Amino acid sequence: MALEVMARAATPIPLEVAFSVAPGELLALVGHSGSGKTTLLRTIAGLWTPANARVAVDGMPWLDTGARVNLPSHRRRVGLVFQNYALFPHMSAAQNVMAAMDRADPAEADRILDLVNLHGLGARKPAQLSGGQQQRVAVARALARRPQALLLDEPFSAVDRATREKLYGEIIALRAHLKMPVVLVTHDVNEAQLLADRMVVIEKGYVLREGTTAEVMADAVALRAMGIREMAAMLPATIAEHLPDGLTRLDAASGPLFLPMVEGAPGTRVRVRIMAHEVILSRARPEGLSAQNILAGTVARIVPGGGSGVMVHVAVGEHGILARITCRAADQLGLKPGDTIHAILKSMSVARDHVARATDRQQAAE
Amino acid sequence: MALEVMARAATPIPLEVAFSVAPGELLALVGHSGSGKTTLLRTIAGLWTPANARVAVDGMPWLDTGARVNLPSHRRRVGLVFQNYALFPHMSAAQNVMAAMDRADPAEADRILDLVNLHGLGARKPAQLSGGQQQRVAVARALARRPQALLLDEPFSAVDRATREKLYGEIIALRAHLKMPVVLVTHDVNEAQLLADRMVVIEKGYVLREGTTAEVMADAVALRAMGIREMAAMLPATIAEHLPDGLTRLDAASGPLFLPMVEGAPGTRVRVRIMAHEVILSRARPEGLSAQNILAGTVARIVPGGGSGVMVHVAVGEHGILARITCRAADQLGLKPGDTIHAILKSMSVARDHVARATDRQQAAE
Amino acid sequence: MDWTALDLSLRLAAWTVAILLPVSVLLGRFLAFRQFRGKALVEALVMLPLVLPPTVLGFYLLVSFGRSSPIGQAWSSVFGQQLVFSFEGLVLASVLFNLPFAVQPAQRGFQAIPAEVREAAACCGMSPLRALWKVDLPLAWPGVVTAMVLTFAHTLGEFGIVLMVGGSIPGETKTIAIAIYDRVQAFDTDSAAIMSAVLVAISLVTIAVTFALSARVGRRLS
Amino acid sequence: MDWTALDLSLRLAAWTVAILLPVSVLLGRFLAFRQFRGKALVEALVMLPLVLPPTVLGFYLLVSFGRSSPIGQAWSSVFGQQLVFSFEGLVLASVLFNLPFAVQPAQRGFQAIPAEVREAAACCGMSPLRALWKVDLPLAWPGVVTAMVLTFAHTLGEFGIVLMVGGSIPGETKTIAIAIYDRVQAFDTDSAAIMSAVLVAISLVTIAVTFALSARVGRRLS
Amino acid sequence: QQDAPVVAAASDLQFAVEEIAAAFQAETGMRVRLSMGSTGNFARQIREGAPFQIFMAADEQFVLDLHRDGFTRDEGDLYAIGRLAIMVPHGSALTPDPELDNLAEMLAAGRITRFAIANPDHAPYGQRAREALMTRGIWDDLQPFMVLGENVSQAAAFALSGNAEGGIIAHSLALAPQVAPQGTYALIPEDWHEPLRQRMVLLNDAGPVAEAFYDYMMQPAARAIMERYGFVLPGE
Ligand SMILES: Nc1ncnc2c1ncn2[C@@H]1O[C@H](COP(=O)(O)OP(=O)(O)OP(=O)(O)O)[C@@H](O)[C@H]1O
Ligand SMILES: Nc1ncnc2c1ncn2[C@@H]1O[C@H](COP(=O)(O)OP(=O)(O)OP(=O)(O)O)[C@@H](O)[C@H]1O
Ligand code: MOO
Ligand SMILES: [Mg+2]
Ligand SMILES: [Mg+2]
Repeated sequence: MALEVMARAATPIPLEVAFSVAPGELLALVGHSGSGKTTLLRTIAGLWTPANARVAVDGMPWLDTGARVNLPSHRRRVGLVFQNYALFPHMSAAQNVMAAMDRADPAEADRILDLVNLHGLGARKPAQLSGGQQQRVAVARALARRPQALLLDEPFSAVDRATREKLYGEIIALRAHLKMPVVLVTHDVNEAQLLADRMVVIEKGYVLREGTTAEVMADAVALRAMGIREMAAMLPATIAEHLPDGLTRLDAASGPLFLPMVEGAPGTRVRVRIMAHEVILSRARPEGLSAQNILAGTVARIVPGGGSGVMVHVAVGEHGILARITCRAADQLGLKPGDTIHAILKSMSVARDHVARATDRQQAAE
Repeated sequence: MALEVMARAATPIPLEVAFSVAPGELLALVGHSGSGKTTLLRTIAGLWTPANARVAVDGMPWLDTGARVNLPSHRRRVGLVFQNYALFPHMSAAQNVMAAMDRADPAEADRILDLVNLHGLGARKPAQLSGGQQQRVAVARALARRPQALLLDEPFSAVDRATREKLYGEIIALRAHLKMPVVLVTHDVNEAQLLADRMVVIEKGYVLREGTTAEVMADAVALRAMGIREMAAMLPATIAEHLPDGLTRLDAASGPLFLPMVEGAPGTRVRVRIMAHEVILSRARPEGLSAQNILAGTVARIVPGGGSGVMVHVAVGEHGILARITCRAADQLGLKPGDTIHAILKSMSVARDHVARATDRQQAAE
Repeated sequence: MDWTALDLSLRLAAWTVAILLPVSVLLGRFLAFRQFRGKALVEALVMLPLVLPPTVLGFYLLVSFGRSSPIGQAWSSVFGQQLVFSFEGLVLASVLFNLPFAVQPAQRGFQAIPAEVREAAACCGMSPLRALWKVDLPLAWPGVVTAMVLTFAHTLGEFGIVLMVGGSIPGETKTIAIAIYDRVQAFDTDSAAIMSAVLVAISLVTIAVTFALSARVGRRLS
Repeated sequence: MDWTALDLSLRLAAWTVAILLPVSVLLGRFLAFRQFRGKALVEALVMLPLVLPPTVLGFYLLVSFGRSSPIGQAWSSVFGQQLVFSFEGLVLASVLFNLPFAVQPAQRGFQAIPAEVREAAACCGMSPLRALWKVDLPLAWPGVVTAMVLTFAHTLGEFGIVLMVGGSIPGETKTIAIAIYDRVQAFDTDSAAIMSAVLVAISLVTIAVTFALSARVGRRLS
Repeated sequence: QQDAPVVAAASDLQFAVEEIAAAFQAETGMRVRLSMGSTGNFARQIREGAPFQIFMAADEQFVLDLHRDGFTRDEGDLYAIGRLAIMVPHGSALTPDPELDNLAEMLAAGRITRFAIANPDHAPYGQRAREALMTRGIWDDLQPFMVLGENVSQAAAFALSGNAEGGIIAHSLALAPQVAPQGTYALIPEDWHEPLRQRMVLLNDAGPVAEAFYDYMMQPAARAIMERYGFVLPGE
């Protein structure tokens, strides 16, 4: 069920995009407001047909302007969360969800509504729900379709953080389970980095950068285009044990990591998002600090960033950590590739929503 | 032009809220999805009348169910950004903006559209704009009203980060300039903390916590309610000089701070948001670290947080910094109130959107 | 009270509504959503009966459906009876005459549905027919009901065509509107008053029930 | 060709539309947006003329507007002329008769406006009148145009009332619909055909122009 | 009941023919259905195939034309000669007199606002009324105040509605029990207009019941009724 997308058009905006998403893979589509993200999702869903485009799922073309193939939307098995929800105003939340099922199943609808934290609100009409509640009904409806491709247009923008974190978990579980390609449009970099396997950055309709999340998030040009200062690396790890003082010990390739309570049984594989700007480097192994995680590694590369900082790629075991430090600090430490270095990371600087269960795909890739 | 709000009702949700916002003050209204934030804004705007409520601006009651005063919406001078924009579909962006003016002024409309980064899109109808562009038209329309109270319901949720940062600046400039009370509903804590003077946390219609931003953001219960792990302190400072290596030196009460390029002329007063989880504590002044900012202070309080961490309040000069460290680290360092301590802060860990120009009100309060 | 005439009028109105209901839904939706070459022409054609006074329509019908006309002859060779001066002829005329009253409000009803809601229906996998039934129809329902009520009332009151092509034959073409006219001419004011009152009562009840039922159907459809 | 009758019909239709346009807008909007006790009653009253066949209405008018009736006497003492057998009487009857045709589609048009858009208008400081002009009317415009076109056409074609209370007075109550009927009865088929053709042509042009103008007005209003 | 033949009768027969049909049913047990209207309209509809079996016209010319064009069985029979009457409602400013003197005076005095006749374009009673008024010399002056009924029965309704000073109608209507109490009338001289020679005819597909009713019209019982309604009968 891989999803392949190619679109080329002159209106409504000049568009020149191609990417593909493997089954079970989540691709984040990011870019400035007005860069064409929604237009692309609409193209995939069959709500918009660019002059020159091809959309195929599992090799089966849904749209091929060259071959004059153009399946109508209802024949494409997509779950689309509209940016402005587009709920059916005359149906209750549960009916909205059932509307997307091949056979209406109230129990299943309730289950999906529970999934998005809307327990007990199934009987309400959209007009009786808050903005965030409506948005979650839209997500539930898209899931209920059991789609071959899930298209999410800023699906959590109106949802509070606590609920959002829960939904991240559900999305991860679902795509691992259902093996469908997912395209996520978001302005939230943490969201993108945490959930996405790969990212496409578009700018005024053109692909500015495409690659794995790690690659893109380490690319200063792409980040600047996203208006982002913080880069981060994803470190794969395995839950080792839950300690009595509330910390969890993770085993990473580079050694143990102590983080505040990470949910999951020992043995569970996770990905930890380590923000480059939160990593402190030290030549000597520092003593007497409150920071619990000191990872020894070697300087792999030093990349000048925009402005006052440089990005230091530190090889830790077979993985990489990014450290964003000031030019001044790099000078003071006299860093050069090959140097032994210590990366200092606070336990508390890894927020709960920076740790996510890894999908099979991600495990395989690592 | 202070805004006073009191609302008590049983439907659509049990509501029991009272707060006031001074002229030029920005109050952030935060809480879970469905907690009643939009309902409150609608009450202020006159779109909803709870059983028992009072809304007054500058002592002039707009709504007083006891005294049977209830000005219709169009007689209340509010600028409201609707959660779902509610643009006039038959009007162009510029016409939408002009619709809120007492006298239509195309030049002024263009100016406001420029303000929200919509230069050149004035002639487009809403249907021809992307989601984020529509949202910015809604913001422009609310501003064009020259309101006595500005009510923003998640006004930046669909906007990318770069644009959002620009808009923060505009909002800050405007409210300093126009001296109107602003109520901002947001799920983005950084946004709230950066822009707000005070915060009200509501939970199922009740006020869970009210106070200055610093107070609320240091309150673990309130933060948990918001689904937030990261606490932060706001440190006031003044821009001292821009250094050739791209750093800016700020003078804080505790001494100099080196941050990546902060915009503003020397002498400009700013607030720096220092995330508690990013601060490392050390007994001895550490050497050979890449971190540029080492602030000496004394431990003021140690507050057990939820789970595996404690919050250390560090008095630095006359202000406070928060450091969230693991219990384990606190034990290892043997911290107790009165101890001398060094707070280590990376330059690069303060993102650009964590520094904001301070308003007069904030300066006065400090 | 001329029950035969009342019965005839109600049957005529019921048939007209029954025939025009699907027409208004399908044609109204088609015109509301589809763009195609010559759409303006189709719309103008649908509107055409609107600009015809009933006497004109009656006249044209008389001429073109009459015994000596090709249409009239074709009809009578197939159905063994003539079109003019028969109930079937009245139904046909009435359907033609009410076409714009049935299609216009329905079309507006469909047009008022936000494009995104219809797109959402397609993305939920609803075929056009299913979307019509589950989404378009419930949302356009007020417009469709308006269309049907206008048609019903308009048919009950229709007078010009019936007078011209009906021939006032009791039980076949003498509708209640004609009967009331007759009674007034016969100086039978009391009968006219009773008939008017009964008609008004029945029509009011019918429309009230229609609105109530339509509200229920609207709920059930959703 | 009976130009006097045509002119009369067009004047009658124009007056009816002119009077019902503001009524349909104000009443339609009122019924669409306001909730109040007895609203159902008002709606039923507005619908009432819809359930009256024109002959019934004509009969009631003959009885209640007649010279000896209180209304008729009041009218003639104020205006110095009688209501029955006069142009003013036809206009009055026509306005009454078309009330539901004018109000219903307009009301549906207003109802289709999303509540939030109207709330936004109020929050933009628009008084109800300004909101009507700048927001409600442009958005409800298709419904209002439908209302007016239905009314116009319905009036042009009106036959029953005119026949009952008109008296076929040239220039006052002999409308084109009546004139065509007269010609047909007088076996003057050619005249009837010419009149019908002219009427159809004029009405088509009128409606086409209305649609075109309304599109332009809709644009200008916005 | 759907099989009962339809009789299309001129509206001056409104009351007379109803009574005759009732008597016919009482005597023979057979029923006819009556359709009352204007002679012109019926003639038009017969040409388009209206399923009438008997046509009772107010003016024989319509019948003769139909016969010429092959729509009828034969020429039919003259069954009555109609008379015109001026009738005014109670309380009217007008007094009826045979020579229409009062009408002329009131007209000159400007006290006539409305005066009803049947439409002279196609209703025989309207045509004759016009002739009579022309003979009296007041047609042109009366023109602006004229209201026209679609048929003579409607003209009577207009005349007596209280909204007109009066009108010229059929004598048969003025005599009808439903009409007579509403006003007073006077017969207009026979020689002021062409005679209203009323002819009836069986149409091509007339059945036995229609034939029976046609015959019944010629019988004394029916003739007596006609006479009572002020018709002059042929051969008398
Ligand atoms: N008409 C209604 N009938 C019943 N409940 C309603 C109605 N309107 C709103 N509610 C409920 O009132 C609560 C408050 O809604 P409100 O829109 O104020 O929430 P909110 O805080 O703005 O949420 P969000 O962050 O999701 O926008 C919600 O739980 C909602 O379901
Ligand atoms: N009908 C139209 N006519 C002209 N331009 C249009 C039309 N529809 C969309 N656009 C433009 O196309 C561009 C891409 O729109 P799109 O909705 O895909 O942006 P987006 O990336 O989803 O933005 P956002 O993050 O704000 O939702 C925008 O600049 C928009 O203004
Ligand atoms: O044919 Mo009539 O009886 O003169 O109206
Ligand atoms: Mg978008
Ligand atoms: Mg809300």
